Amino acid sequence: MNAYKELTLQGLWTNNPALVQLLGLCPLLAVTSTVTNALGLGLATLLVLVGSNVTVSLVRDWVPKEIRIPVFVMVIATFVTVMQLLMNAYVYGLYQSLGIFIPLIVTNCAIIGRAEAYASKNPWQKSAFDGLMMGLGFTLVLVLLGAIREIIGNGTLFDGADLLLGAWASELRIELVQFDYPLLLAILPPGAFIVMGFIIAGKNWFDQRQAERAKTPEKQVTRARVTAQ
Amino acid sequence: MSAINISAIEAGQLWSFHGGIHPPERKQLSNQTPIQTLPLSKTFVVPVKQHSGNSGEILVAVGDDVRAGQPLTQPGLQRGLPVHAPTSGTVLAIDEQPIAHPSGLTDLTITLAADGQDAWYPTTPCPDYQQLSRAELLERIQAAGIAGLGGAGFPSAQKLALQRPLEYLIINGVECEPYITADDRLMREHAAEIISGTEILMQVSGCNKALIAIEENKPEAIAIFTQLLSERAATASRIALRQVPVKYPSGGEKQLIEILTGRQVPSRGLPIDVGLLMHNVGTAFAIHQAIVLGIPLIQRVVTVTGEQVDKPGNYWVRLGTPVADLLAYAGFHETTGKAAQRVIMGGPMMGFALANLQVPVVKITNCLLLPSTTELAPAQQEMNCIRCGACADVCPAQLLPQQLQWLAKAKDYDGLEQQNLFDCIECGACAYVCPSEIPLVHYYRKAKAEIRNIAREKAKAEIARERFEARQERLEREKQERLERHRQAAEARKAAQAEAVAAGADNPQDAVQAAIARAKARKAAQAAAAAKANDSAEGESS
Amino acid sequence: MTFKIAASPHAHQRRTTTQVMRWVYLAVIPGILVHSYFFGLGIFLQLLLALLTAWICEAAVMRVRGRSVASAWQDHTAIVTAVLLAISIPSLAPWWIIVIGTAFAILVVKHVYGGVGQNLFNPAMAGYVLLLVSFPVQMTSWPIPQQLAQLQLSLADTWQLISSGYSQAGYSLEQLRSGIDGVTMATPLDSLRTDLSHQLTTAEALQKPIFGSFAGVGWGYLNLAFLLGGLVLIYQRIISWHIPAGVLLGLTVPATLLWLFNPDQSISPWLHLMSGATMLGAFFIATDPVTAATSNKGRFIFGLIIGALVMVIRTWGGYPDAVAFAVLLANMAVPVIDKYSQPLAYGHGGRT
Amino acid sequence: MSMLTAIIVLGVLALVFGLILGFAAVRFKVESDPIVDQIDAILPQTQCGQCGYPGCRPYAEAIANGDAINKCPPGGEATIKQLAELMGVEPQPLDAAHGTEDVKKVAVIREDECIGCTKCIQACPVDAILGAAKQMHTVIAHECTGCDLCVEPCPVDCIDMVPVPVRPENWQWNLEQIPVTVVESAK
Amino acid sequence: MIGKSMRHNGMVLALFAIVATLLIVATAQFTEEPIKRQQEQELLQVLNQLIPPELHDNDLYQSCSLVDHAELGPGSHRIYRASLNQQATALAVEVTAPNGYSGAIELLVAFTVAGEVSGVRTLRHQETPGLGDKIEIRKDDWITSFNGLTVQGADDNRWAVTRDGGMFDQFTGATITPRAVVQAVKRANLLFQQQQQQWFAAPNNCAGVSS
Repeated sequence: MNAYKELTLQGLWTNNPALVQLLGLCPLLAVTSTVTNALGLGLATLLVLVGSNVTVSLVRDWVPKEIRIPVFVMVIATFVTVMQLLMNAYVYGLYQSLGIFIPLIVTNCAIIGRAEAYASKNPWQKSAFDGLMMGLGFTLVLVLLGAIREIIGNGTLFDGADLLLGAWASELRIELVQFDYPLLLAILPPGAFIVMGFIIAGKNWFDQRQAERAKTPEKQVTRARVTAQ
Repeated sequence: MSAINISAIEAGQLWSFHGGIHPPERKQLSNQTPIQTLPLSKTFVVPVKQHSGNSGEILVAVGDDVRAGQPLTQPGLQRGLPVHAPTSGTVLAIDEQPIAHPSGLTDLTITLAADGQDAWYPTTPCPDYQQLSRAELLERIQAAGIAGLGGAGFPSAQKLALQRPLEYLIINGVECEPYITADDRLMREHAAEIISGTEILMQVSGCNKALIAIEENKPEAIAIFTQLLSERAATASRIALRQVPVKYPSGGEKQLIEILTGRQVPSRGLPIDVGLLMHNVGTAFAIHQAIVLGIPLIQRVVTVTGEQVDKPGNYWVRLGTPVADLLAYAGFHETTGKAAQRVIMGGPMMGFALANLQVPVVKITNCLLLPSTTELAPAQQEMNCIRCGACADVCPAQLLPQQLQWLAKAKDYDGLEQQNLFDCIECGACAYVCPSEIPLVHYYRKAKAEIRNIAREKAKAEIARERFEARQERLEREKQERLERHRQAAEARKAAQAEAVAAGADNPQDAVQAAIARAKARKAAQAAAAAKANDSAEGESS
Repeated sequence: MTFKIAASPHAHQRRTTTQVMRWVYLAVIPGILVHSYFFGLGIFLQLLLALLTAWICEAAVMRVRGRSVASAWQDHTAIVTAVLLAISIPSLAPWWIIVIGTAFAILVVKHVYGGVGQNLFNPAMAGYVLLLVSFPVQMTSWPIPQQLAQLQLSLADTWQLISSGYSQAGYSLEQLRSGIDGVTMATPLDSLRTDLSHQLTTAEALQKPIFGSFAGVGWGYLNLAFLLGGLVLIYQRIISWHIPAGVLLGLTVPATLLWLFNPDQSISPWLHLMSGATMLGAFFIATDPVTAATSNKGRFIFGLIIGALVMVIRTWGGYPDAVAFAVLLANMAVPVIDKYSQPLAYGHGGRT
Repeated sequence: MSMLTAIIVLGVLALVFGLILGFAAVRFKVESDPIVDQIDAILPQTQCGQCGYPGCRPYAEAIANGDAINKCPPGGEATIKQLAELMGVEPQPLDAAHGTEDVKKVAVIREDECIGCTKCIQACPVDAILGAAKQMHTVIAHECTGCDLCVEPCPVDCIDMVPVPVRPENWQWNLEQIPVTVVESAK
Repeated sequence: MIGKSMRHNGMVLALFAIVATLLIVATAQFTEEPIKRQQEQELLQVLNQLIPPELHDNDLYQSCSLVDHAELGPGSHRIYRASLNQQATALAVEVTAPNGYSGAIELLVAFTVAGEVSGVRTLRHQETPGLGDKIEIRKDDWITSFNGLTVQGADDNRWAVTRDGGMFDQFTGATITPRAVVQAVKRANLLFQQQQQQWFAAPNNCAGVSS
């Protein structure tokens, strides 16, 4: 079970694909103008990630080293295309607002990164869990970024949630602040960069403080004798 | 080599170099009076190494009596430059003393107690030096302990020993650094000797053209040289005078070469790579003294200046004289108030502050500057670089000082080398103009020292690795050899046994087998006894 | 007596960063005066707000970073940022505009990167762009020149407007921006751009009263005033001529070509030079040493890029004036410019 | 129909690329991995064993196989930084369990106390100690890496580790460290 | 060696490609219908906002025709006719306003047979967020100010923004965007008044032409 705990920690925090590996920034920054969009893309990425990780892990023994990258890309591309078609068919509104960024999931380095770094070396259960946690980590950052940008730039939360979750979700919309003049920058792409920068800075600051607080573990290392006594 | 611009050089054309600054010259302070001779001190501290390169081997022992001009060291195995006794007296000590170095560290010195007689060691004058061979001349220059008196202190004979085609010998009388007038006074008072020294240098280097460069702010020196050269037609055809516009650092070797010839010395190259050789006027004078009069380098002109001295001027100072004695004679009065006094050896741009006044005057000491805080205000607090680029505008090496500064702070040594840190001549122009008062040169020096150290460490690590691997190999070999020996010994033993058995002796192998059988029997008996004892014990307890 | 150990050189030219910065903000004074003559007293209130915000932000950051507050104020760089931002925004903009802009410039653009000398982007212009992108309405509501306005504003009126949005008499900014003919006025560049997109020719567009006789009422003289200040800076060797020359050339040459080619649909080079923030940008903003290229050649290229970008954005872009965007874009190009304009060091083959 | 085309086209394309890759994999194979040599070149070669490996080369091999890069106290921060760059990982602080970065030192034998046991000679990884049984030993200072492996075996504790002296040649331009002489007023 | 490696890699890769393509093809087939329905519904939703259900009983989506008029902008434009009991009642037309602040604005404008505007919606635009994007119904109801109005001839001066002396508010700070929209709607209305007969009579020919 320890391995799963470690995977959770890795995906959500220490090796978070968005905050630490800085992978998949293009969709990350482009679609996070609202929580709804962020959540939509996050979930789509998560599904693709889990699917591709499991598939890659299952086929890893049959894929020769030389062609593993093309195979991984093909697996991911298939999942994304299927996902795109399904979204187009059943969550049309969200499909429209996420637009071009769904096909771009194919090029989200986080996914092929996990396939190569983890799934191709580990059994499918662990790979699935790794995909889940990495995807969750990615989604959480997306949602956080989306929330901050939406609040600053629009004064709302869950604006347009009905597009993702159906008509009932329009109830979710919260008008937090009524701005006369919202800070438009926040929902424009440069705002995404700036807010993302602050989130990363915050994480690093937190980690550093934790590291300072943590006592260095006492560890005994036996020094090797280089030479005969 | 560019023969194309020879005619332009001949025509007296001057070029210019990038950047440069015009700090207040303040030469009037010390160039008004003739050079005075400093009275002999009671003790002299002669550092064994006063030049760049290796030190020589010490020839004297504590208690020895020496005379003025007597060599205290000889080149020896390390091909060092000799130093000579500045006056007659007794060797008091040979030990580590603070030396004139920015670090304030100590180095090996020979301390002399002067006897006041100033008796001279026999000299070998040679007025008709034309008869001497090149090798002999070089030998004499070396033996006289002459190192470049302009500042770097590179042994002159070594510089002259390089044999390459030469177009010009340049005699550097620019003395561009503010305050310093040692060369100025020397040129005014000893022009003939300098010209004589120049001729010797031309003979040694096999160069038949020389340029004497003097900055335009020394009209008296220029007048004297013009006159002397015009009086001697034979000389004038070979030696030309060039007046150099006032700009700091036009006296820098590379900068002066660009001014006079329009050529640039290749990076990490030498002037000789572009057919040029440069010596300072002081060196020319010293060579004249050494060859014609046979006097080794035991004294030099030192400018003592600044508002904190009563008698600013130039002094003939014996090498090894403690700075304190010179300052006392020149009337140094300390600053009052809290502000700390700076005693600068060298000029305001490139000199270094002394931590201790007991350090001796050495071959490269051209100036002692004692500024008041009003004339040279101490550095203010360093502020952040605002990338204004003023430093790049004045850098005579056309480097990007601010870039170097960022890299030096970031300890990016590869980046520093890419930005040609080692082309920096440490002239200080960048730090002079820096509005944020960043001690730029200091950063470069630190970085340079660090890079050199890293290179040294790297070389050392490489040697250590080789030694380690050699040792591993040796151990492995020894192990193999040992095994081999054991094997051979065992075989020999076997053979011997076989022989013995064959000869009818007991087979030792049988004896061993018998011993083992005995031991086994004993063990079995013991085990049986123990089992019995156990049984009985159990019986009792139940 | 003790000896002071210091690194060479021991001599120093006495021109400090503080003095450099002081020259910069002294040289904008003519511009500020002309500005107040045409657009009223609002500029002084904006300056005041900007300076206060800048000082408070600097002090706060320095306290947080555990550095001396005095040292941050001492170098006067924050003053320059505040002044440049204050004269860039419409002078009757609400108070929170300048406060947000200055705070962003100081806190995020300057100090997040590490403070003086470390920032990648020109703080004043980054602040300006933040404001322009976020509050386009306020940032494009330039007051009309007083000479064309129906109502003249007292200082008290101005203060009321900036602090609450209404003058003492209860007029809103929008109402006050109506000209003599009752039509709200845009800046000359904005007006021209609108009209051009409206299928008017340049000549027709220039008939509007805002243009007056000289490159737009107020704006022409404002640019002349900044030009004057800029020339003083060059004369004082605070800035080198390379960047302003680059900007003006980079703007004028393509603008002239376009104008010769298509005079009816383009802005004349003269109007380009004498309107908007051209001179302010060329002499005061682009020349910010921290964010400009380093070598003289690099500076000239940097200027050319800004000038050309200004022209391109003004002609085809989404915003009528473009100096801020052009400067920020060129800031991003600085490392590349520096890399390729690095002078050949002595002894590296320049002369042999 | 179009679907069949898609399947065929993609299948054939994949087949062709697979063939190319299969060819390239054999044809352009890179043989040895010189990474160990590169790592070894960065390590300070003190051969001190503080990393837990018998010598720098074994540690270099361990790093190449994924061991942590922060186990070398003599190299200190600079070495970690270089290793991080070479290995493409984040630099980490020195693992204190292996020791701390210290000034460069050199071993010196107090010669009058030396009994000539040769134990230190056997311990020295770079053969920097000269001597023979029952004869006095001495350290070749400029070959000594300062690893202090010789200190412990010495039965009479006559080996000192002294910091490498600062000479004007290797001085680091730290003006703050210069002791300033206070001169009493001459008057 | 090479032959074996090539054969193996080629086969595996091809196998994967075929399986992947099969999967995609299957999904595409499966989702084809729903996707079409979604797109239809999307447009219908807008159309129904513009043409109230009580005004029509026909399938607006099917009753579509392509027309070419310079006034509507370059290229073909779709018109959707509404009828109640076979009686033409209203019509929606796609209009391009080419002179927005940042490029063209795509509008859908509906008119009743009486010639008055029954509604306008923005389909696509790139106007400045926070400024020009108030033409979206989601952001502002400015777009509804057209409802019920009619252009009285080409020189109807009321059809302009207030800045130009017309009756439509420009929203603060931006004039170009509303001006472009007002002009486009005006042009469309004039064209509708003139083309009404032909447009209602035009055949349904949108099918197969993707938008």
